[in-house]
Amino acid sequence: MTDRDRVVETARSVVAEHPPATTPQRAFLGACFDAGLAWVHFPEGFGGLGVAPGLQAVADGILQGAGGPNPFWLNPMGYGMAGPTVMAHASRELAAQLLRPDYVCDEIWCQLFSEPGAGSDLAGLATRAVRDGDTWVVTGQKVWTSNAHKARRALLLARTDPDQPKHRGLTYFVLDMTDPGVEVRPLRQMTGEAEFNEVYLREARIPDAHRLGEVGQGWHVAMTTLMNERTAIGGGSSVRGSGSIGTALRLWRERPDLRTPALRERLVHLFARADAARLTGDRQRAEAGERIGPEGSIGKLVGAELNQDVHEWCMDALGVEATLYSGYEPRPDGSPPPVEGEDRQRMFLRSRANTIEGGTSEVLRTILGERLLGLPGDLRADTGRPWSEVPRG
Amino acid sequence: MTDRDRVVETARSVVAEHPPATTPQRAFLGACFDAGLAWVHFPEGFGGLGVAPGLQAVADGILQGAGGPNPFWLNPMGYGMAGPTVMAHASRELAAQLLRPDYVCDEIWCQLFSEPGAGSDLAGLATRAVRDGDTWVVTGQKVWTSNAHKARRALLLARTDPDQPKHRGLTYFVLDMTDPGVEVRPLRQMTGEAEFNEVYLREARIPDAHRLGEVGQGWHVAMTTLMNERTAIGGGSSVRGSGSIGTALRLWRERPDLRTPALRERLVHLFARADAARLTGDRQRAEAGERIGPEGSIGKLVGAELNQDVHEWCMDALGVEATLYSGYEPRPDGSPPPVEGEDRQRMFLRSRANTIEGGTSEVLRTILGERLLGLPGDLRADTGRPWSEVPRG
Amino acid sequence: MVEFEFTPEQRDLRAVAREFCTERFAGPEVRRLVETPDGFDREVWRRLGRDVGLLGLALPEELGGAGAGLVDLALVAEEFGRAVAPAPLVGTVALAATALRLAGDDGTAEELLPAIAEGEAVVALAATDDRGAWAPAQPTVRATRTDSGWRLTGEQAHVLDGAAADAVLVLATTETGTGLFAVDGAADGLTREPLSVLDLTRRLARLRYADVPARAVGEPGQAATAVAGARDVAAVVLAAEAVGGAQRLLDMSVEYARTRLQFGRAIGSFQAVKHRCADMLVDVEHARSVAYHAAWAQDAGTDDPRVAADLATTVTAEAYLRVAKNTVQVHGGIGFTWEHPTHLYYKRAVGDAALLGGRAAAAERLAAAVLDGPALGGVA
Amino acid sequence: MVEFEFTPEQRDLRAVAREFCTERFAGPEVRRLVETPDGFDREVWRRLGRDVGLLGLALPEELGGAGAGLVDLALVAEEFGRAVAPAPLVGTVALAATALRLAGDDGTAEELLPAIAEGEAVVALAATDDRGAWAPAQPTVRATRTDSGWRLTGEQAHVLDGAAADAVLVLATTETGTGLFAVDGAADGLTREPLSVLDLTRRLARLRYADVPARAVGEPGQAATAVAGARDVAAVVLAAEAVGGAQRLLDMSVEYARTRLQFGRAIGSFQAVKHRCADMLVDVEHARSVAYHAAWAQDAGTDDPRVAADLATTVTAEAYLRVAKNTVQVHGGIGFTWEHPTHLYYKRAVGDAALLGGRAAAAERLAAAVLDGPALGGVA
Repeated sequence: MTDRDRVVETARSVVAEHPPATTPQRAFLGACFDAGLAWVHFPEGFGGLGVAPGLQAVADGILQGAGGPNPFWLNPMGYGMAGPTVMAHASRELAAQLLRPDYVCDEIWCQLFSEPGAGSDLAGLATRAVRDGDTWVVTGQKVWTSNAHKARRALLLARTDPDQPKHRGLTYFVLDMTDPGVEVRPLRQMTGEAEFNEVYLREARIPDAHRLGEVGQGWHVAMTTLMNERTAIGGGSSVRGSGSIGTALRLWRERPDLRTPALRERLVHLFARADAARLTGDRQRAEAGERIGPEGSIGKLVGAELNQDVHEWCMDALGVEATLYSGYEPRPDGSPPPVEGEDRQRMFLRSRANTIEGGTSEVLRTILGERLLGLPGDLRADTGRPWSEVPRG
Repeated sequence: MTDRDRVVETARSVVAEHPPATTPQRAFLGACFDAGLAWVHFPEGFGGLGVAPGLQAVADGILQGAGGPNPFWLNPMGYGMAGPTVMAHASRELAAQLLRPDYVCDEIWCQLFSEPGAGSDLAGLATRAVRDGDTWVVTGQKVWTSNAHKARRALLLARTDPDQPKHRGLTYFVLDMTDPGVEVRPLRQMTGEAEFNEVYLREARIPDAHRLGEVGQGWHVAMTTLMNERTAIGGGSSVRGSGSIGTALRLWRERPDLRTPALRERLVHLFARADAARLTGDRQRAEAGERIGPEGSIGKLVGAELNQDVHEWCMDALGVEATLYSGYEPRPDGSPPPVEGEDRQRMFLRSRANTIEGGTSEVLRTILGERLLGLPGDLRADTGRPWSEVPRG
Repeated sequence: MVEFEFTPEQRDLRAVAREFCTERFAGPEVRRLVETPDGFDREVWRRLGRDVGLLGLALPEELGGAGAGLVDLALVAEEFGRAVAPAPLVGTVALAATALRLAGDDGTAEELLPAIAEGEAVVALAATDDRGAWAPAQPTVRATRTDSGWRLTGEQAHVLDGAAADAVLVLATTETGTGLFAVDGAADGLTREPLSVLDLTRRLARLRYADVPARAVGEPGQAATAVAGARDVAAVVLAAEAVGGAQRLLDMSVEYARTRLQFGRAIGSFQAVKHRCADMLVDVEHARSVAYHAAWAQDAGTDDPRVAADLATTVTAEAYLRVAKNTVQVHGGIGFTWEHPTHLYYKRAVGDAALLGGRAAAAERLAAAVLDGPALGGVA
Repeated sequence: MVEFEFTPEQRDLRAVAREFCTERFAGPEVRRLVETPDGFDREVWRRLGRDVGLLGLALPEELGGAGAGLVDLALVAEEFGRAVAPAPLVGTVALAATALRLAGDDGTAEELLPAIAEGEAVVALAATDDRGAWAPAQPTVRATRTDSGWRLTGEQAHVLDGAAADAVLVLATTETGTGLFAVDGAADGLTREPLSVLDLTRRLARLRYADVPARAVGEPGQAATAVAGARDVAAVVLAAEAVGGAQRLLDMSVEYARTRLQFGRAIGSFQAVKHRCADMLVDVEHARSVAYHAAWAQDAGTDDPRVAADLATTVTAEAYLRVAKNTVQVHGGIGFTWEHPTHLYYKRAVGDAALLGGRAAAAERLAAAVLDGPALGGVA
């Protein structure tokens, strides 16, 4: 029996024994995990079957095709980033403890990387972790944290040695968000709602057993997480006309009264760009297998700028209606008010962050230039200098 | 009598005594020079009247309004750049010797600044000038020289001390282009013709008396020349619809068969940009008087990119006709073949150089960012190091 | 009047306006005002009119104004724009006052214009249809003459300052054509629904007229001219506001790029940021030139005023939008937050681009003038 | 056939094509060829057909071809494009051979296609009108049936490879509609005027027919289909050539940016240059995706072939132009010289954008398909 057959058979029997329609979500996900369909390339007993990562799509096709939930949407940081990072860098005991609650969504995860003083320059972060026997004491401020208010656990990158050059003094931890030293504050954005949080850490404590990787190896561990993030953001869809361009195409179809030759001309070129981006994602996946390397940054870069251009087109098309807004007051859970149809003005405002979040377009262009094209690095003010001596602000 | 009245009266009497229609060009220009109307702000006896530079436009209005020649078009480097540089930095004797032949176009000038290895980084140039008693011996290669094949004299920037940091080891000279050590080769460009030259200097000799400014002060002197160049290039016209946008507007008017809504939309936005640039030039002149500082770089930057966009529009409008060309074979004088109407394909190809010549758009954006906005400089690999130790290639 | 040369008096005027805006429209105050129902402060508005005298600048002296021109008003507007000041400058001073001035009705003008100049009256020009389209050929409000005077029935959307206005100047259809009518803000039968707007610094309302008593303003034939003239003035005011706003964003971006350190150096030392700021500078300079030019074109006839106004709208709207987008990008995440002022400017730029028919319509009129008609002065 | 997955045979084919182009279309050779009257080398063309077997790739085996698909031809075209090879690939192999294949005339096909595959016959498809417009509804050449067979009269402009062709396939008007006719290149009454072209690697000619003897090819009803099908194939070939050309320009730019020093450092270490190269990479990658997709769409039906072809034209034309412009800018002055290869690619990109109706027409057809019609598969 091939690995593929094994995945297919396993998925079919999970679906047969736990019909998604009648099985509670948690029970269904638990059955998937126990059957090794959570992350199929993980070892058996850790939610996997030890097969190629490309077969995850086969499993998902069957599970979600039968109506099963999508764990990425339920717990994006937990499924997409924490899982692979924990598997790669945690001890077996810690992985055994964390992976199942992650996958079945008992524990929502968030990521504590960015700081007010460390945006593009993530490795320059200042949150300090100081060892105190078998625990670490963490103090600092994190920002741009999605789901922090719902999260039980966090992926945390902190500085353990300020006297090393910046990349070398970092260590990676799993933080318990219920620790009394953790305070989460919503961060209201220009759309009105609070999708992100600020997280203040005041002597939060982490057992050394919850460290991932060696002390000082945090940057290396973080790269596992970030590569998964950019691929997830930029991966795009292989369905023509999905995503933001679909929003524009629907507006064009639904509102003949708004059409002008100039809008038509712009829209067909936006469509061409979107379709070229979509096909590029397909081609990259066909050429590289499921794991996309730095070339995945192309999709993130293009997707972000395309989203912005598409939503600008929608606003121009809406004309005077573009001046209306569904409301800036965030609801108690931080989410926007419900509207009929598509809230294009809000999507438009929201798209402004696309070229900043998950790697600014400037950083991505540098990655493309240096890692894919082999162009030389910029002159640097910080290389080789102890982090504590590099100017910050 | 005000200075303005004096300029007006002088110009009127030159025109009355030497009617441009019947006076040979050389004689007319000679009369202008002797009357102090060549560069009105120069001292008397040197082609000027010692009045404000803004009054040159008053003189030119009368002289050229009466049909007199435009010395800037006849000898651009000589009139626009050499004159002011010579006046500012040459000895009185040398100035007295050079200015009149310059203005009356007995002596055409060219500029020997750029080199194959020194483009954006002009101050990195490698042409060496070595002192030999009362003369300098110059060896090196220059490039992008307009009119070198017609020029009697050149503005030359050469390195006299390789052990100084690059800006400090340069000296500025006036070179006699008939020196046997000077070889001029036409440089064919993508349009087919050879508008520029390469100039090879092999132990060309220059008397020390033809040095402008002190030894090692060449960069400072060159700034006089370059500021005049960028202002001249970017100054633009204050006539609506002149320049490249006029070429596009004429095409639109003359060829109704080519019109489409998409071309119309693009053209009106190009027109708006061109008119905004034109008005910005007018406003800068009104605010700053005739001397425009680094803000003149705005006009050069915008004009170059606008030219390219306008000529692309023309090519798109021409459709299949854009695939034709009036010929790549240069005529003996290096100029293109004559065509009926406007040679838009050639203008299109030629515009490709606009964002390179006279300061690349990259350099200009850096000037705007640093000199006008006060942003900090880039990290540098060459500051403070002897020129001879800075990597080149 | 030499184009682009301000008189010393105009420079003083700018200083007065800037000082007032700095004091009264500081960032925290603007953020407070945008969360209030009216969106502006009546008392501040009164002070602007009565004490500082900025609201009647462009009105004739005999009607309580200063008799100055649009260049002066544009200078004030630029300072308002710099502060992204929430106040009915465009709706009342530019649109309503101009329409009143041009409507050919001395009585109404004498009644309302001095009150506008004093900051006592907020007046809206309701010249949209029921979907918000500007200056419709067929207004969706109908005016009927009854024994007790004119009565209005119908609906209008996207009326600038329509909810707060003490009086509304309504473009309505009559049996003999289109006319302007004055309605009291508290009139019976008038309901005003504030719209939920993207740009909280400019409030829009939907007005419903159910047999509302109204007074005819001027001759019917004048209405279209008055509304078009009001738009031309408002286009200049909007353009000047955009210049001030864009300049302020550029200043903020440069300051941030100079002081924000990443990778051990100021981010403004990176070419990606520096060149972005250079592009913003070009946009601001172009915007300034066309906005001032449009003001001078109306005051001094240096150009066809309508062409100059449409040019100003086309160039400034795009420049403001682009500068605002670049400002968010230069600031990174912080520029996306509610607490940071950038979003107020960004939304202002987005909203302005759709006002008075919008920038697409301005570009279309410009195209008609430059490309379709006989050659413009100087245009080959 | 999984989209975007090349077989080992296809990889070998690419290697063969690249080796041939590297050997036969090196820079100095291309510069020599573009200054010759025909613009290409007959002997090299024969070798391509007879010895290397690249010209009959997409033709049926029974007609001397390899029976492979458009994906294979696209791979070869990409390598031709990388070398900016001056050769009648588009005119003869893509346009004329496809039209012959689709015209429904076995006799003519059996006569000409094997000769095309062998590199013996250069055939042009003359499907323009007398102003160069592609595939006119009313062709400007008239075909008349006489006792001694068909005769052609009229004129066509911008015929690709029209001057060098051994035979010309002419789109002409007949009494019963539009038809295709084969004309011998040396026929009496045919005059061929080479046009002075911008892109010297693709030659265009004006053909004048004065009572020229011709042979009807296929049924009149088939002509439009044959020409449209030829265009779809040629669009893919042009797109693939653009991919190769753009990739070569990017490679050159990166190499130059890595090695050219200014200010004591490689210019590619500056963000302005580095980010420009990154944008070029995006353009190349997008171009590659749509070009391959268009080939697969025709071979494997992964998409509507015409939509895929128009998408490919729209995206690759713009990408190639932009990459070429950026290449000049990265190289600075040297990239503007005649001696440097960049201008050959730049002019190729400019010329391609106007061929076969041009990129504007492709975008228009794409808009009609995506925006005007019923929703495309997957398009909401």
